[in-house]
Amino acid sequence: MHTDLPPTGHPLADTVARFAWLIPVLPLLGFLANGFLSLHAAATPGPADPSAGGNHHGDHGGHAAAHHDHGHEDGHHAERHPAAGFVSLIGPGVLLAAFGLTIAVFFAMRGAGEGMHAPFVMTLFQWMPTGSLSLDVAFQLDQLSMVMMLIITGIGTLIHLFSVGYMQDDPGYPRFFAYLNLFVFFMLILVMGASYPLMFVGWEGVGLCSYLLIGFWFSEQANADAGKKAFIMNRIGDFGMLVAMFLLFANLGTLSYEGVRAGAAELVFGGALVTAICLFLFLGATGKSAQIPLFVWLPDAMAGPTPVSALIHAATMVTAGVYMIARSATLFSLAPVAQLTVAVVGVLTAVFAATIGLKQWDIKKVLAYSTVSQLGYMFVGVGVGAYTAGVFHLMTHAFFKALLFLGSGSVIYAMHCAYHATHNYADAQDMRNMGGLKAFMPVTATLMWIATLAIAGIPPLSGFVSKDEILAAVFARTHHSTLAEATWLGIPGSVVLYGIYALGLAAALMTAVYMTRMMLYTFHGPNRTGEAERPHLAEAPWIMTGPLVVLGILSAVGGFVNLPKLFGGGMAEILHHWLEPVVGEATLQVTLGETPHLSHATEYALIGTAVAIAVIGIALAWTRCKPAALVPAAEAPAEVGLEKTLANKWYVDEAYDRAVVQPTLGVSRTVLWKGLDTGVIDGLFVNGSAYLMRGLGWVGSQLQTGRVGTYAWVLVLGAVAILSAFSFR
Amino acid sequence: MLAESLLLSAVLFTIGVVGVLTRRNAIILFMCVELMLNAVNLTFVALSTLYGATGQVFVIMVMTVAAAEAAVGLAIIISIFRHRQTVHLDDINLLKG
Amino acid sequence: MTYDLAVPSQLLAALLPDLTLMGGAILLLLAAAWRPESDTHQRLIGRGAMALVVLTMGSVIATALRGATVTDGPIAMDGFRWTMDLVILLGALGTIAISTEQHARDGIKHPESHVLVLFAASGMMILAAARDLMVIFLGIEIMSVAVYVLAGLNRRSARAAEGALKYFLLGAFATGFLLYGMALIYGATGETRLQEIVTALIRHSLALDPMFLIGMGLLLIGLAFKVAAVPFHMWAPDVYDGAPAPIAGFMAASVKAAAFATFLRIWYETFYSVYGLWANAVAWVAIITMVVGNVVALSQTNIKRMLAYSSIVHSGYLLVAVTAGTAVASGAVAFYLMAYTLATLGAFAVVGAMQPVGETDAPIASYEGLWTVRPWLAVGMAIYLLAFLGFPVFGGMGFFAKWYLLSAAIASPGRLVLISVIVVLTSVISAGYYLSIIRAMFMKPRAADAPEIPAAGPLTRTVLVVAAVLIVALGILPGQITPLTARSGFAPHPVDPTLLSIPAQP
Amino acid sequence: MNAVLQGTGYNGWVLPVLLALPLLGAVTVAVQGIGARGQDALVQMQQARRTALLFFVAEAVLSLGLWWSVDVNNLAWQGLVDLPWIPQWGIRFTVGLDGIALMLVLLTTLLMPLAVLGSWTSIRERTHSYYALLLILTTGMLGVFMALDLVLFYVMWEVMLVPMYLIIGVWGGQRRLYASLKFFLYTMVGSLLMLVAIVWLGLLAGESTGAPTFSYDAILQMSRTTQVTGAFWLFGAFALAFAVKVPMWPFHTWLPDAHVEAPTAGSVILAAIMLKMGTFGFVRFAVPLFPEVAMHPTVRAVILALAVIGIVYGALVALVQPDVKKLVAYSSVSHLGFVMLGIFAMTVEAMQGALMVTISHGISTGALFLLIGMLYERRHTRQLADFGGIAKVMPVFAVMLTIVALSSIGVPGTNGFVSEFLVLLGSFTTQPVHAVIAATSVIFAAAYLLWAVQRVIYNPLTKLENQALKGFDLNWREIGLITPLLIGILWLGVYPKPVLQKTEAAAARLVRAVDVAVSNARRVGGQP
Repeated sequence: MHTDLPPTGHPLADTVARFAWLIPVLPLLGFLANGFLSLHAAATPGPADPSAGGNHHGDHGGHAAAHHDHGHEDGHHAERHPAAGFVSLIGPGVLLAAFGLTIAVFFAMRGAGEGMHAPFVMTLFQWMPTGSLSLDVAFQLDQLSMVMMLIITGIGTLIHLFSVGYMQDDPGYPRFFAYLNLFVFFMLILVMGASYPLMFVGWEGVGLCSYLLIGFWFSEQANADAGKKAFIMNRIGDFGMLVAMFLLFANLGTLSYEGVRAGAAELVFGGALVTAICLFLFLGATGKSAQIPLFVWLPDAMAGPTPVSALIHAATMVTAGVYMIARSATLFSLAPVAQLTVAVVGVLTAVFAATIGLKQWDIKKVLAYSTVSQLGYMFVGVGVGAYTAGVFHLMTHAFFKALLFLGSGSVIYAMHCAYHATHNYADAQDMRNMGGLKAFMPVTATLMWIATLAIAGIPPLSGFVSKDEILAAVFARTHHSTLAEATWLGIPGSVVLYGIYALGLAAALMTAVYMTRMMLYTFHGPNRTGEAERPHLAEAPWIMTGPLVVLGILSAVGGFVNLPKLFGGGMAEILHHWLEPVVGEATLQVTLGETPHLSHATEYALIGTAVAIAVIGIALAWTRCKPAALVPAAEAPAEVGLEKTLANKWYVDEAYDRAVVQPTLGVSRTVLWKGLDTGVIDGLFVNGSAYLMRGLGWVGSQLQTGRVGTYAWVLVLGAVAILSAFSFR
Repeated sequence: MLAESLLLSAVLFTIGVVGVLTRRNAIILFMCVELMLNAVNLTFVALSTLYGATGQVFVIMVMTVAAAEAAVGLAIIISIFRHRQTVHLDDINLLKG
Repeated sequence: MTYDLAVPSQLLAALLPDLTLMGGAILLLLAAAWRPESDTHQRLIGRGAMALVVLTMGSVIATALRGATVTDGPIAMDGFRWTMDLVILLGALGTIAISTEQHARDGIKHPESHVLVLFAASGMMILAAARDLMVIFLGIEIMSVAVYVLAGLNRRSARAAEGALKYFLLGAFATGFLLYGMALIYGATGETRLQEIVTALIRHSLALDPMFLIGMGLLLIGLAFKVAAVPFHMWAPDVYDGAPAPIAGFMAASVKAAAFATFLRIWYETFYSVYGLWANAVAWVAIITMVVGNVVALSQTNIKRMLAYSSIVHSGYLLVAVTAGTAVASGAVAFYLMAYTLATLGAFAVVGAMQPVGETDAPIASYEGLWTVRPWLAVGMAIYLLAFLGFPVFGGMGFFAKWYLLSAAIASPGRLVLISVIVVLTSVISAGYYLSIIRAMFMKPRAADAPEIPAAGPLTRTVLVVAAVLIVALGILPGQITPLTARSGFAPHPVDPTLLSIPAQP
Repeated sequence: MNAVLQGTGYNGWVLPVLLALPLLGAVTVAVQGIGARGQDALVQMQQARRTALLFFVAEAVLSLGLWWSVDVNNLAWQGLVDLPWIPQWGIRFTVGLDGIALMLVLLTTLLMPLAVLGSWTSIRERTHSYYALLLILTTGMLGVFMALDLVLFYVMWEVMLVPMYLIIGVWGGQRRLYASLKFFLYTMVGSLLMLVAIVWLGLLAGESTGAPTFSYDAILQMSRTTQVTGAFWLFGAFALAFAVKVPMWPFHTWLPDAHVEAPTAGSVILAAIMLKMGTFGFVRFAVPLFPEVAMHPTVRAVILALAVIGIVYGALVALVQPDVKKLVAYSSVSHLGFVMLGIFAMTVEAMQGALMVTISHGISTGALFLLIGMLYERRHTRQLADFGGIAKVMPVFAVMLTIVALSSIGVPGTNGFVSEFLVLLGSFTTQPVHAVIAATSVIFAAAYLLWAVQRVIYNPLTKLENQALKGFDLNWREIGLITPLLIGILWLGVYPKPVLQKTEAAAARLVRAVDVAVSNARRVGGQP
């Protein structure tokens, strides 16, 4: 294996790309600095003898449990963190630097042009060299990772800036930025790593940061629970990733992307092996990207601070699964059954999550289910082999969903400030407590409307373009593709694809409905916040609205990156061409070697349908949702029937709890621990044999009666035994 | 003649053993042991018809030893009688377990 | 040189160490009777007895170094005899050393007690040497009669008297069996000398003669009684319990050593030629002894009784060596008895030191928290117990004793693997009770109302230290004495294939 | 570095000195203890711990040279010292290292000073005895890893038992009497049978020459060239002894009790080092000496099944433990299952992974126990229900606990990941089903540890006792003793190559030898 940094001969070798390893290292340095500041300020090393102090009680601490307003329980009692200024520089600073470097690398790569047909792999050092395994810490720069890096560092920078305002009074300010920096580091590792294990490092690393950030306000049990749940759900997926890696290594003997890509040629098309690999990979994706059946953690993850929701649980981390499938396009294209599985799960998730989104009252929960739903879309895209479309939707979604989350953060911030001013403990995230906010925060309202229309699919906003491309791809695949020819659970592939298309439209309809509903309840109608609080409602400071504006622009025009040929002319399919070297071959394999082609009429029809669905959805919501009729959360009546089921998320959490969690705990506790461990092994065998011995000993000592007669009898019996042994042979 | 003598001594020995097993008085028990020893002596003496004097030497030795043993034994029995006012063996069971 | 035992002067020379001890003991007995009983006199005689034992040891070593051998006859002169003599004398020396001080504390003022120990020791030495049934009988009786008296030494104690009575009655009873066995063997073969017996066996093909077989069985019973093998062990706990601690130690150590010496002698020189006849029986006795001894020991609350069962167990282990029946095995027995004697002396010295004045009861509970008040006693006791357990380094020689034994068993022609496994598995049970004492000493707090433990006297302390140091030192460097034990091993009479073939092992 | 060391003949004397130094320390501490009797307990404590630490640090420094001086690629034993011990019985004092033993020796010597620092203030009674026992224990553990004579090995193996028995029984918790006895007896059952096996092997090895020999090399040679009589039973005896120590399910129940009741240093040593002696035993003795038995399909299947059961079972039972030490104990059962899986998968990758687990489990679980001990000193409880919100008052502690827990969970970037990944990856090629089942433990591990971490440091800070911990965060000593472990966790996670290279040659050699033996056996057609 090469240990020198840049491989010579590659067009990127002598460019700024040599320093690409700095891109993840910068956030890592930020993490170290912020982490140190966080600990340094918080730590007060104890006395030399710790046990001396354990027993006396100080007079502090009595107030800790008294508050339970959401999240910032201590936030307003504490002064700003002493290191806050410094942290505000470092935290976003390193991201900005990384973003700058990424752009430089991007231009270098663009400059390389056609020469960039092979990825630029730079090996930093050997990681686990043993036996036949040769695993390096190596980064891979290619078009796909470039896109992801731009999204991560770009949107990451914006969200970091937003956080400077949003988190300013939090006592854990440096800790927050430390985690955020660390997250970016791992996310970059995830997309830059040149092998599956290194991707897995990032994969689990972002999960870890997600865990830490969800539980950022760990003093509330619910938050800590949510973090843990996210981690464990992700681990279930990671199990799939691991198995997929084992399968790859056992059969191809390598784990690097390039090795797998080369080795994939030996795999049998549609064979059990490649299907298994892909399905296990996809299991990993369902965990990270919150798909059925592992989606339940994402809504709970909203317990974290809102910028976290925006960055991790909308724009970047949760899309890692999509990235992974795009990255493994070579493999997936060999396994149509697995692809169909991906697409079916994706579309089911999209619909299912959308139904739940219809009835949520928590503004962030609406967005969370929306995210799950949109991720489903992306999986439909990559599932049907339209890798570019999936990645494209990933990108536009990153724009508008980040905007929506940050906007909601801005709303929550305003609500929270208002409630805090009056010491009201009402829920700052419940839409029933909002209403009419556009009067108080017009910038936020406007920007969020842009994002809403984008996600609903109103042309020419970014969401429309990307979503349409996915649906068009599904439709195109129904004929003349490996997918259409495959059968999935006995159903012909083309039928499945039609079904996916129909469900995709249904999801789109519901998306338009619940997003409009959310906007109406939040920004329109009368204000329900409360008389005393109303004067305190105001727009957030510029450091928060600034990033919103940028994202608003991106949400609006992001679609131009990959306009369909129909409209784009010379500007069409830029992303498609850009990603061609990475996924082009795999896409072609799905479409049987031909560029998919739909007639213009069909394309117009599809676009028309999609737009009509979006408009109907918005109109439906507009007519059915009456903000004026809402009452604040505290006075709201309980839901009944289907509404209740939806509001309670189809009781999936409860079902998992009853079907999996409680049985596992119960069996572990009563059967394995108390029963088998304490009862059988320890009780019966270990202690049992000890008691048996003791009991026998007691019996033996009872024979020792103390009477000579007994002794003589025993002696003679022994004598008789021995003599008979000697006599009767 | 030899066979009969040996048989007799075996019977005597057995009687001694049975006596030890059934009697509970320390003195009588000890007498039964002596009976056993004497049964053995009888064996030795009877065998000397076959093998010569060795057996008789043995008998002398046994008798000497038995006398010493008797002296010690009786002293011990007296000692226990002093403590317990009895030589009934079923009553002498301080030590057990 | 070779002594001709038919020549009286040479016979005396061959018996020099034994005669030294006996003669000296008679003189000491006279000296003991010379003055009225008193503590000083008792101590004085004790010193004298110790000096005599040392002298005898010297004479044993001197005779051994001369490398003399004997013609076939009633006594042997070989490494095994000398080693066993030293083991026996070591036990006697330690016993006398401890008991001079213990007796002073318990108010036992009989100076003749030490002389009795000497007489017993001389009987034992005869046993180590004897190769003639008559001499063996004599040795056993000299030893036993003295020990009967010693068991009841504490005349003010009803328990002691009871122990002595039981020992005496059962001992005499078992002697009857032993003697009858000798008579029958004599009857079958017409010989009392061990070598002659085997010659006669082979010459007349007497192996399956019922008289011989029953005689052998009776002999086994008598010896099994002396070594306290199950089911002939019942006397041991009661007698140890009643006897003063040093005497109990003497019984556990030296009596057992002597009994095994003669056991081994008889079996090796005679009965090994008919190995298949008795191997199963002895093996089963060994197994039953190991199992029963260990299991019953678990339920003991009195440390002396526990140690009694422990000594029963060790008989079981040693019987494994008898079953193995090789030169290695007899060396192993010598080594084992050496380690065992040291540990037993030490353990009973501690028991004596711990025993409240005038009481013979020694509950394990009274050892609780010993470490906090008498740390050296506790550490010493731990070493002795771990030696019993056969634990390496901390139990020193105990481990290599067991090691030696296992090697002998496994290397024996019969490959006694199964029985070796039983040895180690029952050892695990024994850990249960040995550790319970260590636990009491180290891990439990000393009760507030626990009686004060008087400081041990200088002699007791010496015994404790010497025993512990020897156990540990020879446990770390056993190579220092393995040449000795290897030389003291003697090969059994070869199995005579004409007599019978070796049947399968249990 | 190596040149400097060789200049002093380092390799020629270092191993015996490493064994002797702790003993010397034990004697020194004991003598000091006798001298200090009757003095104030505090004075005694300070004196004893200072002396002990001095010896442990000296030992650690001395042993560091091995990193450079041991040539792991050399087929010969490194640092070999071979002296006669008991010539009549063919027992020799032979010590030497290969790459595997090297890492375990270093783990021991480097961890022991930390264990001492971990009991710095918590052991207040009979301190001299405590430290003397710790020192003796160290000799025993090092001896096990170094011994190349089977009897020496056995002696060292047993020697550790008594100090540990006393450490648990004297300085332990509420149920220390029960736990210590259980620990002792459990271990003894296995090891005594091994003793019988060792005797047998030695005699067999000596049959050709007439004198028994217990030299590892000679016995290995014999096992390669001849059909060992009773190999199945011999393997069984060795395997049982090691399985108890590992501990493999279902021989594990001593571990939770021993862990819970032992004082902090005891738990650390138990988990970090003593359990590894079991797996080391498999790698050094049970498998290489009886390859065709170990690799016999049935035997192998049983052991693999037990390993996998242990992995899953340990994790599931850990999930429901209310006592945090017990939780970690069951997690050890789970982790050690990985080692067994790795060993019996018999691929270089898995073997290397198994060796990595032994090291990284030592570091991570050692650190966990140290941290739990620190918390215990402050709160005098180990019940998870009694904690909550500690991160608020002890942020440094919280950070360290989190990192250590993550390493134990096996998050990439930590040692835990590298080791488990290698085990699973390597096992998958030969034992796919086992590997997949074992891989589920990544889920359970996250569940039980994160849940525990949550209940300790997160959640609301409601209990007054916990609130009172404010101002009692870790002190510099405690930070200082955890930090090296944290460095180890990250180092092995990010750049395990140096360690992997140390063990590579030995692992590969073992796998190759076993393969050869198995194929030979198959060719001969003689399945045991």
